[in-house]
Amino acid sequence: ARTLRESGERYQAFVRRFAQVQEEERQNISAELHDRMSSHLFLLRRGIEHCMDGPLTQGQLDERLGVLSSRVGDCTQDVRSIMNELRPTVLDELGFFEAASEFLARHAETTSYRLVCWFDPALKHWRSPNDAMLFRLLKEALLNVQKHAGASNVEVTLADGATHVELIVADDGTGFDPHNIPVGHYGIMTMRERAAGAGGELLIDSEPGRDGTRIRVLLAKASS
Amino acid sequence: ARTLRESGERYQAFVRRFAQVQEEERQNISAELHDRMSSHLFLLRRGIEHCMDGPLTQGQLDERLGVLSSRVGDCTQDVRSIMNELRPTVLDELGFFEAASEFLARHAETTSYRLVCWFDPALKHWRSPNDAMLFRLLKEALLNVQKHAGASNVEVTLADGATHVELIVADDGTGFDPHNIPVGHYGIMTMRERAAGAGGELLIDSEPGRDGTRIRVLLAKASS
Amino acid sequence: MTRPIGVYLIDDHHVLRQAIADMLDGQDDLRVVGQAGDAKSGIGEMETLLPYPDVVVIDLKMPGQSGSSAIAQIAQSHPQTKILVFTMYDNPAYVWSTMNAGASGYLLKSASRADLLRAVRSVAGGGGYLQAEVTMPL
Ligand SMILES: Nc1ncnc2c1ncn2[C@@H]1O[C@H](COP(=O)(O)OP(=O)(O)OP(=O)(O)O)[C@@H](O)[C@H]1O
Ligand SMILES: Nc1ncnc2c1ncn2[C@@H]1O[C@H](COP(=O)(O)OP(=O)(O)OP(=O)(O)O)[C@@H](O)[C@H]1O
Ligand SMILES: [K+]
Ligand SMILES: [Mg+2]
Ligand SMILES: [Mg+2]
Ligand SMILES: [Mg+2]
Repeated sequence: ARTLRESGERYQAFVRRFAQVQEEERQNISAELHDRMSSHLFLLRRGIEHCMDGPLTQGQLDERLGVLSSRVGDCTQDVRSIMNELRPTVLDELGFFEAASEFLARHAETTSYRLVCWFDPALKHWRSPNDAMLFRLLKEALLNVQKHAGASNVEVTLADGATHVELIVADDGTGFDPHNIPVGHYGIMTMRERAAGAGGELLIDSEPGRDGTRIRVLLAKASS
Repeated sequence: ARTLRESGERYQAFVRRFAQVQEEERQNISAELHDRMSSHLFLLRRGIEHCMDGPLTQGQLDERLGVLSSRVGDCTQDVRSIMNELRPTVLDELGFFEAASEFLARHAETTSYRLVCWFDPALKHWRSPNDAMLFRLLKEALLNVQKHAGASNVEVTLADGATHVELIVADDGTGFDPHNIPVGHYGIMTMRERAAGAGGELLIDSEPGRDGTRIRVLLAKASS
Repeated sequence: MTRPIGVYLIDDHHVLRQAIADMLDGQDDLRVVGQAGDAKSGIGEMETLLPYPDVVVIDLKMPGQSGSSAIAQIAQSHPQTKILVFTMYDNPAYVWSTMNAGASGYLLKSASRADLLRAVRSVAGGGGYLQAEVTMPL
């Protein structure tokens, strides 16, 4: 059993880690913005100056303006993808089903493992106040797979029960002992608390060296 | 004394609140990006097309290119200001003293209270690994003043001691009981933990209905 | 000459809206009959217009009522009117949901002027409009 003192320390450690994670996230977003946007904007500026380097023939001018125009297009693409990374608006407007489908389709193109998804079509129009929570759990579960599992196959399932919805992320990687997570690791703990905060539950089936890991999130359909 | 159970609940509440704050922050940044950039990018594209609406005299062309160029400038400004919100670059480059001075100068223009700052010039070149922490504490303290104090005068001081640096945010507002903060309020608690995490300390002088509030952060000069 | 196509603009960004208005008004066959910065006041003002606009160009992300719900509302009460979505978002899910709600065209804000004019004319003539960039990833 945990002593009050241990519990207090665990709490403090989390608060500190929270501040750190938040700071890192801000730094990352800022760096991302900088890396992608600064160069676009700089090159746009240069491109405009290039058009001022007259006198140019109409052909030359049109060519340079064409380059400028396609750079604006690239820039727009990048703004879009940064917005999407931050918070898919689809999530707010159309819910978890659509946002997750779209995310997974894109995600599948960049992973080393084979990704199979099965979302029960009956849930296409299911909306819940916990859409965002579920989406973050999905992303965190997949991040863990990428970081730790060394998996070849991953299956993501959204199943429709009578009263509950179940999201499952299953991999065929190394597995681990969910009852023995070393201190200083907060991903799973946060997932568990988030699920609980939404009146749901996080369940983990995994053993070290066995057949992979299954992360399951159970959430009441008409949830609070 | 706090029971283990209470402590556990306090902890859970924090984790949940953390998730919520993080989500809101992401949503805000994404919305900010959308609102500022979508119109810039559209108008840039329009501006380029306007230059293609030839044949133009050199004078006409130069004028249109000039408009385009100043739009790229506005766009760059906006990206910068979003990055700055996220993570003041001055903070990384020049440290707390400069970043805070700059922030306070801007802040003073928008507040209902009179803001006076006194930063010991001896600290101008003081750099610490906790610059970012200190900056966040300052912002949170001022946010609390704005939200709760109803103050007419606020003083921000950065004082140089032999071994410690002291940041003070003092207001002449309503005051409050720092030993009796209702549950569900995390600002001061987070400030306290952040300061402690950096090996420093947060001290609060305040009483309800008396002469305002002084928030002090003590930080070792050569801190870890 | 036939009556020009009446276009109504709904977008929360004033400068951008004005730029679109100027662009469309410069065309002989198009006329901007009004504009609004949010869906609710746009829908309200359009009800006072005679004739009702032929084409509504509408943004998705605006304060207050979302573009998608406005589309459904306009499409239901004025099935003759064509709706063209004009947005920053290229998510395929938006394309399908807005088309389902009753939009006839979907255009990105990175589109060229030629694309915008083509899209307005196409939906006004009873056709659809989908940009090549907006494609399903699946
Ligand atoms: N899908 C998985 N396959 C194998 N091991 C896993 C998997 N998910 C988690 N683990 C193990 O459980 C540990 C705890 O995971 P958790 O997400 O809590 O922390 P973390 O990923 O190490 O760090 P962070 O706090 O950044 O999330 C991991 O360090 C890893 O050893
Ligand atoms: N400068 C101040 N003047 C008067 N009251 C204050 C001041 N700072 C804090 N308080 C009081 O202390 C309480 C706790 O502040 P704290 O920052 O922890 O939470 P909060 O600002 O209410 O919410 P949040 O969790 O978003 O910060 C406030 O609700 C307010 O009553
Ligand atoms: K006209
Ligand atoms: Mg993790
Ligand atoms: Mg506060
Ligand atoms: Mg908008």
